[in-house]
Amino acid sequence: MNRFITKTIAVATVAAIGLTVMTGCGKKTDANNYAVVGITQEPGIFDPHTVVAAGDEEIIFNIYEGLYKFDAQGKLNPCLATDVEISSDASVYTFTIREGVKFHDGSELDANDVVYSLKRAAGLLDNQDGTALVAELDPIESVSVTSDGRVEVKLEVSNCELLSYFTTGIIPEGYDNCQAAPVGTGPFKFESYNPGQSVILVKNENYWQKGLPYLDKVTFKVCADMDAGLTELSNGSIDIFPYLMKDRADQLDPAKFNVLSNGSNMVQIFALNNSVEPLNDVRVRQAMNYAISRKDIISVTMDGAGVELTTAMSPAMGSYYDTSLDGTFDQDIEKAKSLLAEAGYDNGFDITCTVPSSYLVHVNTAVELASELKAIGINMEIKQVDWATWLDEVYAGRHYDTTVICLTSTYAPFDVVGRYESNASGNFINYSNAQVDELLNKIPMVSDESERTELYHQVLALLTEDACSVYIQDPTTITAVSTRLEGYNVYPMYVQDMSTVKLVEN
Amino acid sequence: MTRQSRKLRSPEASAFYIAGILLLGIVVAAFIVSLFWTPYAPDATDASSKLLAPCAEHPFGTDNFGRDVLSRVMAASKYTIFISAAGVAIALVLGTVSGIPAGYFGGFADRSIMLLGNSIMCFPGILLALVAVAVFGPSVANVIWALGLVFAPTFARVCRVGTMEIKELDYITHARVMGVKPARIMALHIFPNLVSQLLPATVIGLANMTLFESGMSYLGLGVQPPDASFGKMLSDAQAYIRTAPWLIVFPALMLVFYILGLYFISEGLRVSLSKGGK
Amino acid sequence: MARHIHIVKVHHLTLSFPTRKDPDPKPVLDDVDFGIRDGEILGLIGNSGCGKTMTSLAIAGLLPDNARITHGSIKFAGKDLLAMKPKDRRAMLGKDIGMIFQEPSTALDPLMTIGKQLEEVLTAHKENTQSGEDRLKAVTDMLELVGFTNAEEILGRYPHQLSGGQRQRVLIAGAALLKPRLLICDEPTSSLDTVTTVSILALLKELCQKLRITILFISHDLSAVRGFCDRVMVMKDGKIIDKDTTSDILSNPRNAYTAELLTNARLDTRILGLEPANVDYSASPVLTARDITAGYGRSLFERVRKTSEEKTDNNVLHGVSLDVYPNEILGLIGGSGSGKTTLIRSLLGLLPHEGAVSIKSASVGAIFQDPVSCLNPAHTIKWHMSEALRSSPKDPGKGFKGRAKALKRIITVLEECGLGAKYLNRRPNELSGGQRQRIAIAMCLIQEPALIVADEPFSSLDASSSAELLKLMTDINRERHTAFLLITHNIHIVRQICPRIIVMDEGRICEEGTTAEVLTNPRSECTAALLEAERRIHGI
Amino acid sequence: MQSKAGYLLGKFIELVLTLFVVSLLVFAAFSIIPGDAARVMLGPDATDAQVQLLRSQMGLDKPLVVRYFSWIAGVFTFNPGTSYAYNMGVGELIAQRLPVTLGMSAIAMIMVILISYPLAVLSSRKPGRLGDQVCSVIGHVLFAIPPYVASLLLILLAGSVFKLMTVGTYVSPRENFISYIGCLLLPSFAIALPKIAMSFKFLRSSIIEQNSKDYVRTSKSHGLSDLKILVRHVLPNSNVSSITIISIILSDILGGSLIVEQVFNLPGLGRLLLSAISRRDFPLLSGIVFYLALITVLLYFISDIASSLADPRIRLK
Repeated sequence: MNRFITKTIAVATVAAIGLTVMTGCGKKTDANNYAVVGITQEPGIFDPHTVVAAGDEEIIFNIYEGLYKFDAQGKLNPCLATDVEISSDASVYTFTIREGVKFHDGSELDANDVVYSLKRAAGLLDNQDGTALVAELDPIESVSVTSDGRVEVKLEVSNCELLSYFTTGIIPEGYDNCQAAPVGTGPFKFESYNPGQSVILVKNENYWQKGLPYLDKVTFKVCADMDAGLTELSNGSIDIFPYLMKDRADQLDPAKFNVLSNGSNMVQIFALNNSVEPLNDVRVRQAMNYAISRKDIISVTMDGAGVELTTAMSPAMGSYYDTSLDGTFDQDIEKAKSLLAEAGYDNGFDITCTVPSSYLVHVNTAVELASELKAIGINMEIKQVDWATWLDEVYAGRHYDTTVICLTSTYAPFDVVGRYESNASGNFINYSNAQVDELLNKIPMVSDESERTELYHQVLALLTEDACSVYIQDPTTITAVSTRLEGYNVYPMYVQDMSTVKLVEN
Repeated sequence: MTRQSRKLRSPEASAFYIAGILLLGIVVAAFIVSLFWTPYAPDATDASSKLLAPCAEHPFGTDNFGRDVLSRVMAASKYTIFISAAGVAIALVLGTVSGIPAGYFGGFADRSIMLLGNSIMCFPGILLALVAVAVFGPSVANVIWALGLVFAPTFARVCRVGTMEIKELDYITHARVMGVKPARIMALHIFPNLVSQLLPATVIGLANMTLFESGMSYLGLGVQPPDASFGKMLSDAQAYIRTAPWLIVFPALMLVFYILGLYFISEGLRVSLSKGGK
Repeated sequence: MARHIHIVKVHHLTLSFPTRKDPDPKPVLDDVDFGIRDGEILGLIGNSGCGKTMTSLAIAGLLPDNARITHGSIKFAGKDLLAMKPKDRRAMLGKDIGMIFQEPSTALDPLMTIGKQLEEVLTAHKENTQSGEDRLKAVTDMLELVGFTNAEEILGRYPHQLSGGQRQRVLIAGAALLKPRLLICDEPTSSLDTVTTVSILALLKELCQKLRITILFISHDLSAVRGFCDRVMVMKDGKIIDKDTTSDILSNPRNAYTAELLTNARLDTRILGLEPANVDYSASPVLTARDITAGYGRSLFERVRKTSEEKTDNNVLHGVSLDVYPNEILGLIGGSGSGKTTLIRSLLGLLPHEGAVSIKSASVGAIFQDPVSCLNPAHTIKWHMSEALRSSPKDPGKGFKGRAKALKRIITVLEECGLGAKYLNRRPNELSGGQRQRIAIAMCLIQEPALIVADEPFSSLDASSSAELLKLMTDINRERHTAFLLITHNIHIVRQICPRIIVMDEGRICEEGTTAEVLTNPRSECTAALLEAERRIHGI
Repeated sequence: MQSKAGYLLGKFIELVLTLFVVSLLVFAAFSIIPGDAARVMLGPDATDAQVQLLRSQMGLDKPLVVRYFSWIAGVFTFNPGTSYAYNMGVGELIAQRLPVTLGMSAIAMIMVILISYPLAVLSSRKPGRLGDQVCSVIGHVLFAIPPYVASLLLILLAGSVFKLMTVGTYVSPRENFISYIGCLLLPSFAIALPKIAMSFKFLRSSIIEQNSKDYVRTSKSHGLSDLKILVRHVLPNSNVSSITIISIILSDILGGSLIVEQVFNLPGLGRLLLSAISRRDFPLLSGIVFYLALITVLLYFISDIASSLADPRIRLK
């Protein structure tokens, strides 16, 4: 289902959007041991296997846990599993299940719960039609409990990269009411959801990690947009507000707020449809890469809070990221012009940029791009569409010239580059390079870490060489946290981990 | 003609006319000049000079893209004037074409047309236009159509009521006795006499349509960026309301000038038509 | 001459409306000086704008805010009104001075019942400490006095539920309720029809005698004061130019203006000697109507309701049959609401009706009552004439030749109607009422109809324009042999130019015959009533 | 009395007919929309089978007429479907937001009446005086300021001059009624401003017009004092003609609140509407649109009834 989009393009709400959501108000408990988190996306889905928008995961990260779990550094740690054994051809994963973990409803976690959850996510339950709810887990052929109480997952094809998808939430066996009454093993229990206003979570007293969490109650309060959130911050009605723009964060009183920033592991891309004239000409694409100033775009759209990108991966991916590609496309108008001339477009051309209207940053980026592209004679008209139309026309239909969007991913590097395979469903830019295809087919088979890293570097280099699109930035996530709280970790992904947050002692 | 022009010159009316034309003149002048020249290209961004307060180079300051606000205000007047004029034209045509026959023939046709018109008017404020644009997608053309449709019943009402009054007058009875065809009676005998009622309605329609259009643009469902419109400029500026108030002040002033100018002129028309009329 | 006590003495009153621009304008009332004797009915006559209403408002203390009395004084029963406080003057109204006005249809608060509005007259005056019951009785008595037989029922009614005559009676009741010494009547009958006018005047006279009320009666119509007022003053441009007993003024006007007012009231003297064509009653009629039954539905275009029950409810006409012969000027008279207008609308095909109408002519012309709305203000005279020509079968066609021919015919017809080519490019608002009616006739003539229907064409015209229009009609009748169906309430006109008349009442023809016969020897009550009202008003 | 019953019946039939046409308009608008609602919900990667399943769950496979009637039935039982985006009953969602929008409209209307009525009465006493003219000019200027611009200016003023930071917070009436009213005051005032001007202008000219009516002269001739004439005759008559304009103003205020909520960041119907628009949440969108129209239709109906009660002439019609 839609999880694929969730994980891969999931909506980068780097910044705030006027239209999507609304504000609300939460109730405060008498005790001080609570935190209110401002969110700008309306949460809608609480089923861990059917979450659609990244905004949903932001909250359920605190409710559900998977066999493995990412930490704030992007490291994958065992969670409900204590370890995993992967067969040499990477076709069988065998997990040892942690003992002494209790669900929010009080029942004990056992292997059957894990089997049920994984089958449900992979669409293997009897009442399912075989379509995976979590598309990335589609390769699972069977899930079973071994004689020694471990859980064995067999895959249809070998895949070394699948472990990071076992972060999907585990729910009690046979439980199917996650939407209305989420039950997981996470540090917080679901209390209530007031659409358009708030989601309230309370402390899971039986959490398996002793001492965690610190807070009794966490309220996720929906704010209309960044400015609304900012106002609420100043009023003290929310304590934590992520996704701030730098200029807004600068307005905050440093005595009341700590401002944390971090790369977001997102890739803002000025996507060029490689099968449309004249964008099918590599020289045109290169020219466009040279024509723009990433620095100016970041300055205008993010007030400077972003990392320039020239390739498909965020530096947050650590060693997988290829630093040698930095600076490949520094602005060079003359070069851009000559490339265009070479391609036969001395006088430029007209193209359309279809952007989702609800994402102000993307719209602003398109505006800035259009202005900069004028310098080399390219007239770019901006067509704003709503999100559904964007998904329909641009992402699925691929009827577009160019677009601006953020690509997000988990820490699995394959998530990032997998879409550039010629037939990948996420390859909405219609990129096709036989060499890249070959490399991408090879990667999951390679179990050696450094060898895989090298292959990833090769893929990134090819993508940059082909100038398959214009990569712009990894926007910085800026989060304001009230000085009455500490221990908040900024994740370079779309989650709010509240388990480590506690009151400042004084 | 002399009588007509004398009629339009009561002192109260001329005060309204002068004020109206002055205010409207500012916006129209900005519009005309913008067709040939703006200080900067209205869409040209300049990251190095963003959010500048009004100064010699940028008399109205610059916005968060470093775009010149004066140039954008000038360019925005173009959309405001164009959309309101085109929308009113559509509403006027739809309104007259439905309102005059409704008033003239009465009966079932009248009741059906008015039922439809009343139903459209039952959607409060800009709701219907918002929904129409939401359904068909935001674009200048859709905004014009939606607003034209929403305003048509107002004009239809004016036409219908006017026609019902006029059709009882002897000259229409006379025309009917002479055997003039209904279509010709409506077009040549009735319509010219509705002009004096339609004129203020048209001017006020322009103003109201601008209110609606700017509201829709403010909500992001009107003129689309990077094109400038007053509503969109104001909604973008809201984020900088404390740090860069000039982003709000100048578009707001121009918008109010335009609407107020139109109101004054319609008020002048109303005063002179009601005084000099019968 | 016996010495009369003056209840009101207006002494050299001068009144003007100064503005910032013109601080010393021409006075609206210029040295007006007269007295009203106790118990008399004094007429004040003049054209509109002559200052007669201002005079009455000055006495009542209801002058507009911007009016200034620059000179003179007004005394009421010896008290100097101008020296009194406005509040005290207001308190005098209703108690000492009563007033009634021209337009009874709007003179009552539409939201309040008659009873409450009349009761207010009593409660407004503090010294009046009657109980609620007494007040009710006083109001009921007064309503009975002004001629309501169902006074108690009237109390609960709203103004819109009464007819014009009834409302005027209610207003008179209100004005007379506290038995004031002076009653000012400002054109109380000019919006009423003749029969009602007669009854209202009779009522006023009765009140004057029964309650000993003095009446100041204001009118523009000199003939209305005949037989009603004891004395008459004639006013022109803010000055009183003539003042004497009624009979003296009427029989012996002492200046040209009074004489003119007098002749204006007497159309009959101007139209003697008009000669309509002779009629051949054996020829087949140019218009035949049989059993016309019609009424108003919700709109003119809707069919008449078919159910027999509703027919009686809505129908205004009941089985009317008539013939108009070639060459004839057929008169159609009747009181208001008798169905005259409905009949001609049916004949002209403007109203759905039952019954047969056959017209032996390619087209029928029509002219209507109101000279203001008879022409389209948006177009020139030339356009009007071309439009008429274009709609007739006689249209010479398009093209240069056709147009030139058309223009020539238009000019010919206009000249025939006493207007020339110079009127071609004028617009209706540049013409007088009489000229407009002529254009309306010209538009008919250019279509060369065998019959022109004329619906009260004179009622809004002054005497001289009426006379000219009548002459034009008879000329057309004589020279073109066009038949006319003339609807009018003016019996003199009928007498002069119609060989035959039809009298209508309550949607039926109640009498039909040669004019001489019908008017000298009426057989039906309605004809007799019409003649009687006419006689009392005009003294014929 | 019979004719009055007939009048009410006629008005009621008109109400039903109008509602029918309104519902048709709303339903049609959301039925002819390009794109498949089920696919929009499921996203581009859904299989045809999934889409088909959801379509039949949502009843989209039924004929239009059947869907219309089931929608209408839902609308009148306050359960017009389930929101795609919130997975909640549309009726429930709207009910949650109603206090903001209705509260704001009510406060704005009260402001309109409290401010414009006395001003109009005072101003019309001596038309043309300086005070009257100043009021009129200010009225014209206020009339020309769109509510959302007024909101921005008020925020600017409140923030920079009065150092108030109430903008953007909302307190629900159940929590603290006083604060609830407090947080709606500024936005209500922004909506009310142009309407105060409109209502002032109308009332003033209506009173002046009534003052020139013949019945006022009659009352004067009956010896009534000016105050009594104003209270007993002029105001009741001008109120009757104001009923319609007040219902129009109320409907405008309702429409205006949709935008102003956005500016002031209040969780009312306007925000819900915009969120529904941006998410193409058609069940929610059609619900909001229809209920807002319903409120307006009922307002007009009530104003018709009120005028018929206040004005005896209408009963005859």
